[in-house]
Amino acid sequence: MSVFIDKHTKLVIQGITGRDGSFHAKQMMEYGTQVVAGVTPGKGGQRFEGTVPIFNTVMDAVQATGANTSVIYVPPPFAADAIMEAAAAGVSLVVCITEGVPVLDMTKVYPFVKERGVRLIGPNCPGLITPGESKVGIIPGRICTPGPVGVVSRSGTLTYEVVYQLTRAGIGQTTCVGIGGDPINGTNFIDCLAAFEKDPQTKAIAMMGEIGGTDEQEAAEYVKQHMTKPVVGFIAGQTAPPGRRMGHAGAIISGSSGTAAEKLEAFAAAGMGIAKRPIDFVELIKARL
Amino acid sequence: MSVFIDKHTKLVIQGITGRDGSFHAKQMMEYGTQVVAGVTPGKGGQRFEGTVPIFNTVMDAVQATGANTSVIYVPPPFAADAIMEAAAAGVSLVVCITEGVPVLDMTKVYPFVKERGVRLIGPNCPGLITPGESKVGIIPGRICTPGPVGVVSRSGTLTYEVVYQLTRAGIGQTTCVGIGGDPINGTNFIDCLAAFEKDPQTKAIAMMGEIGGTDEQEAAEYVKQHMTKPVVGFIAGQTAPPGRRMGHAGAIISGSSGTAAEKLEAFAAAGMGIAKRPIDFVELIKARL
Amino acid sequence: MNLHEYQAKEILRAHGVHIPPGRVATTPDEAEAIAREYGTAVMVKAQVHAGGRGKAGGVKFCKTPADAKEKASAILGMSIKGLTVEQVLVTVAADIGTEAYVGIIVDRATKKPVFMVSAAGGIDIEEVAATTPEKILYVPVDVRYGLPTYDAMRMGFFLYPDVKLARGAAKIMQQLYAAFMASGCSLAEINPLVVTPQGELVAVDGKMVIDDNELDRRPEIAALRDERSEEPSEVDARNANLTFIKLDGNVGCVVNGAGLAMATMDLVKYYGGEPANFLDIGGSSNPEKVVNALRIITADPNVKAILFNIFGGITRTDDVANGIVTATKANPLKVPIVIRLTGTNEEIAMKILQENGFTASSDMDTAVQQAVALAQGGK
Amino acid sequence: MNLHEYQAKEILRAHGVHIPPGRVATTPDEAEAIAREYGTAVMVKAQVHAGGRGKAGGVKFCKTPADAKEKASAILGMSIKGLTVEQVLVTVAADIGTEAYVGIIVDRATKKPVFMVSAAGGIDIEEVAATTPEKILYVPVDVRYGLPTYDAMRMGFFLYPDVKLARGAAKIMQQLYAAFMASGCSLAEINPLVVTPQGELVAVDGKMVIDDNELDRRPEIAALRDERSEEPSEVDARNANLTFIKLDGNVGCVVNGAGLAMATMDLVKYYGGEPANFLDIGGSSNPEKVVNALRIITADPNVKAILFNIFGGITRTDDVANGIVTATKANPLKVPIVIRLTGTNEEIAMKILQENGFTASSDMDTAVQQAVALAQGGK
Repeated sequence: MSVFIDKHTKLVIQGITGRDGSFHAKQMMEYGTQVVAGVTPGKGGQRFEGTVPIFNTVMDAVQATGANTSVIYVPPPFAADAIMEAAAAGVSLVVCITEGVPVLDMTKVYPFVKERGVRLIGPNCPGLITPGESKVGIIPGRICTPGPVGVVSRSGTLTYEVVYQLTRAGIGQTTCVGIGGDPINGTNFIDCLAAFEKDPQTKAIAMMGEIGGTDEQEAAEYVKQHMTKPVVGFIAGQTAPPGRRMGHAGAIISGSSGTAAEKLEAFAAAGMGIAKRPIDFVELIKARL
Repeated sequence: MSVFIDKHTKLVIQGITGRDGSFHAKQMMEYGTQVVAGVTPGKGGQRFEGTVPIFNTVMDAVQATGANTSVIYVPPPFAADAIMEAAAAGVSLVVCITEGVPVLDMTKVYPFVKERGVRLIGPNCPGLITPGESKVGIIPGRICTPGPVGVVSRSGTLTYEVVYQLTRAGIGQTTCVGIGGDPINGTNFIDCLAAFEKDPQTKAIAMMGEIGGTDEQEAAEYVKQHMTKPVVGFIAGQTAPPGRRMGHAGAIISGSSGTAAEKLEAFAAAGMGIAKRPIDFVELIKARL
Repeated sequence: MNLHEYQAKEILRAHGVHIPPGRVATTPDEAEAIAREYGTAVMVKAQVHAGGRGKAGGVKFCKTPADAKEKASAILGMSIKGLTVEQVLVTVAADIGTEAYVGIIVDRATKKPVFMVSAAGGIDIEEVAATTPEKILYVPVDVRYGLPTYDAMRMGFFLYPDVKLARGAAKIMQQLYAAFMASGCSLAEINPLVVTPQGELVAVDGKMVIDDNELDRRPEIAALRDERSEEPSEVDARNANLTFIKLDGNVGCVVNGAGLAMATMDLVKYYGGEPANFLDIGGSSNPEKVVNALRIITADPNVKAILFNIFGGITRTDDVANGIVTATKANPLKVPIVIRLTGTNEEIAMKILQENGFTASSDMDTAVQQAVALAQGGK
Repeated sequence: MNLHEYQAKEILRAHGVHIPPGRVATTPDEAEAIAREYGTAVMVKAQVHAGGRGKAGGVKFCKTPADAKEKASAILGMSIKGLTVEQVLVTVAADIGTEAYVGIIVDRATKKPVFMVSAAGGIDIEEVAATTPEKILYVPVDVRYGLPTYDAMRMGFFLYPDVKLARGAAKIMQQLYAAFMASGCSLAEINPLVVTPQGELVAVDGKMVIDDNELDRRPEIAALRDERSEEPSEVDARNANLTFIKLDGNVGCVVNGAGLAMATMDLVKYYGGEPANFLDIGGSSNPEKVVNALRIITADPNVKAILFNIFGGITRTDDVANGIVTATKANPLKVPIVIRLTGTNEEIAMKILQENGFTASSDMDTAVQQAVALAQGGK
């Protein structure tokens, strides 16, 4: 079992012939993801790597191949349109890898996908992976291994770091989800926690937050109210100065709100395990399995 | 019993101090409608006719009085905003009397009210009346009388004509609804037919359509599929030339579509009674009660 | 309100659509001068609010300025579907490779603006819809989001397999949509949208219909109204705030409310007569409207009898009665009049009419039958 | 990206907001000339990206042109929160009746732009929010519908009981919203919005923060960037496509990925050190980025040790290793370096580093502890 994607996921890749899209398309295919279609306007009718059919539009791709999930590798100015195109074409999951999507675009995209009941992950995220079944996005497959831990994170390489530590310690994962570091994204911690709670294979959850916003606080409240499974949390950015955007558009302390301290306090109040260092996840999770 | 409004309806009147608004406010109050509030920006704190409190915004009015229905008598350029204001303020029924609302405004208003689950009747409609209980709009109260017939119509004075004939013949009405003569309106025939079907007091329905669009055809299909109660229909505009707007923005035959002939055919195919003249409703309804 | 081709094209051009240069001429000499200025072959096109201008001989290709003058001379003053051609558009003739159709209407069923596009352009889209519906792609637009690029591209690819042309067409869709929304249209179309042999996208004909309800807030669009190209009695009625449509019968109808007005016309027909018009005096009971209504109706020599059908709700029937008395005192009627009044202040109205020598009934069917009989010379 | 007050005001003015006349001066003489031209009392206001300009003495009222010259002379060159004042805005001083606050931010919780308005203007809104939250009205805007008039009026009435002022304020809300959307803002505010004793609404101060992700598609806004008012090393980093924030510690950090970069800084602190910076080289593994990163970090004299922490996913660690070798060959390091590399092509990277005399580990905690010790002069 797993959340959001599994071996039945049929993927269409938007921007499959671009630099990033083609690189990761190959990675995903090698990993075993069912890549059923690609989209690049004007290259409809061609094939990627001689096998995957390319279409001019997502609608064409979905109609011809039955793709149910899309992943997006198009430049930032086109990402919002690409998300809406996928949602309108009828896939049920859209994963947007693109970094640098203007936040005002997202204020329009968000209700668009919501009113269609489509799940959006990202933008500005590494995607997700269900080890041994399917990967959608850019998370390196070899650092993951199947197992009982659900991983959810706002960051990319930090996730890799933690997953790598878990895997090295022999602790596998059900699904790892990178929800992205932007102020407005399609899927938040609570969505993932709820999905992990429902997934019978997931026995514990590792959650990596950051400074900025209140998602982690709300997630902590959710853990307190609704979760029966143990959750271990971490917050990056304890040394970040207020008012400065720490790389991620969403990682910014506004005034006195969004600090690591208040998030960690919320975690503690929810009875969550708290990892002070990434490496701490190993022992904390192990103790809870 | 009745549909949409009854003696518990608590009404706020938008544009209560305007020429039309103040005239009809008095008419509705005389009829017995619970007029609990009026709205005119800048006149908040005053009282209409010494009794009804006036507010600057619909939100203020709803919060202070618990109004659950709004009726709108504001000039056309402000009507779309007034409808959205009412829907956002939390009433469940909005009746827009205003004629001349640009149809592109309605393409925006329609999804706005839909996503809030608010029923809009109109625009460009005479409103509705539940004889003996409540009237919201401009239908003359004295031509109606309580009884078993549900009346629904795209027109104003034609409705009065038919209701007047029914009343003179001793046939009363549960509720009379004027849905309005514009190409895009909030409530259509089917909505009203469904409501009448559910209303235990309604025993038969009189339905007055017009040329233009396909609402009557879809209503006929609905009658065929879902209605157990008898429906008698009439179509105005049999002599109208194609391509000309017959007063109502919606009453226009486009190409060969929207003619009276095709609508009457649909009525016949649905097994509905067909009134060739307004007066024919009397005998046709009588035969079906 | 219909716009002329040249007006629609100016709006489209302002929104970035590529349109061949063109200007309006009202005389053959002007047409010649414009053709000379362009220094190339031109089209001379009648500017009237009627379809089928080409078939009627109102659209001509002209190789030379002299040719343009001659053709303009033939077209100006010509009558197309009863409308006199007062002006022609002289426009550079485009080389035509392929022709497509691109249009938007406000669709009642989806309650949205809907694009219709077809590679079968240059001809009547209703014909395409009726005979080869698969050649039309319909794309509704949610105005809350506008026309997204992906939908514009989908239409572009439906028209042209080539990605460059598809992108160009997608851009034109967005320009057309912007023009449609900014002008308060109920219809806007480019037909044909031409690909020249050089691979350029050019709008060769354009059409726009404006929602009358938009005109108050768009004075710049309202100013485009060309009253010369409309039925004079309808212009007169509109200026008097009446809704009036001239028809061919002989029973002049004055009614309050559009639905009742149509039902009254239908009843005239039902009893064997022919209505001379649709006329709605609306909800207000201003006697002045009645005076104007009578003036406009009696100006039609076909009218042999006048029928009033007034259901007083908001409309006060005594106001209508006073209007009838005032109007007929100033201009005595030359045709018989039948009056049906009921509703608000009915008794007062009846009294006013009787005191002034009119009779009136309160029954619609009786009144219509009388009027039909009178128009047919009987009684 | 922050705009200066004068830039924000120009944008607001272009959207119709009433703003007192004003121009920028870079010398006292210019300030005097502008004040003379206006012929009335002016304000001289430091243009720096820092709050609390007034308290710092950067905003002065000047009765005469000579006064303006004198005050400008004092303000120009002044340092406010570490930023040197390079220019002042000389603007007509408004008569102030009442002061209100009007602002919009993109709100993460509602995922919408949200208006905040308060009649308690002229002071820090965060202070109002903390002490008297009931004095602030929050109104989220659904961008699909824009700011409806009724919501604008609701805010207008919240600020002013008088309907004329409420309407005026509502109009300003719509202008501010239009400016916010058209400029790609993440924040826009007018504080104070002043009602003059004559009853006019005037925006006396304006602020805008632009979403950096909007700059590519808004070159006219991007052109407003004032690099003189930023930390030079950060400007340098941005131009090298690096995300860099200078801090006060002594351990220079080079990391790929924002989350890992923050976690690395936190770990430095955890082990008793102080990070000298945040630096994310991003996902691409261009050796040039590594070269630039080293150049920028080593330019800071506080840096006593350099820490690389690279988790190779997309980033190829051999590229990073090559970058380190290239950079240090060209400019030998004067401080110790600790390298942690793992992931894609780790073995190749290790080999490259060893061949060039570097050591590297694959464990994050070990590397951080080493770097902290080195920066503290130990080992």
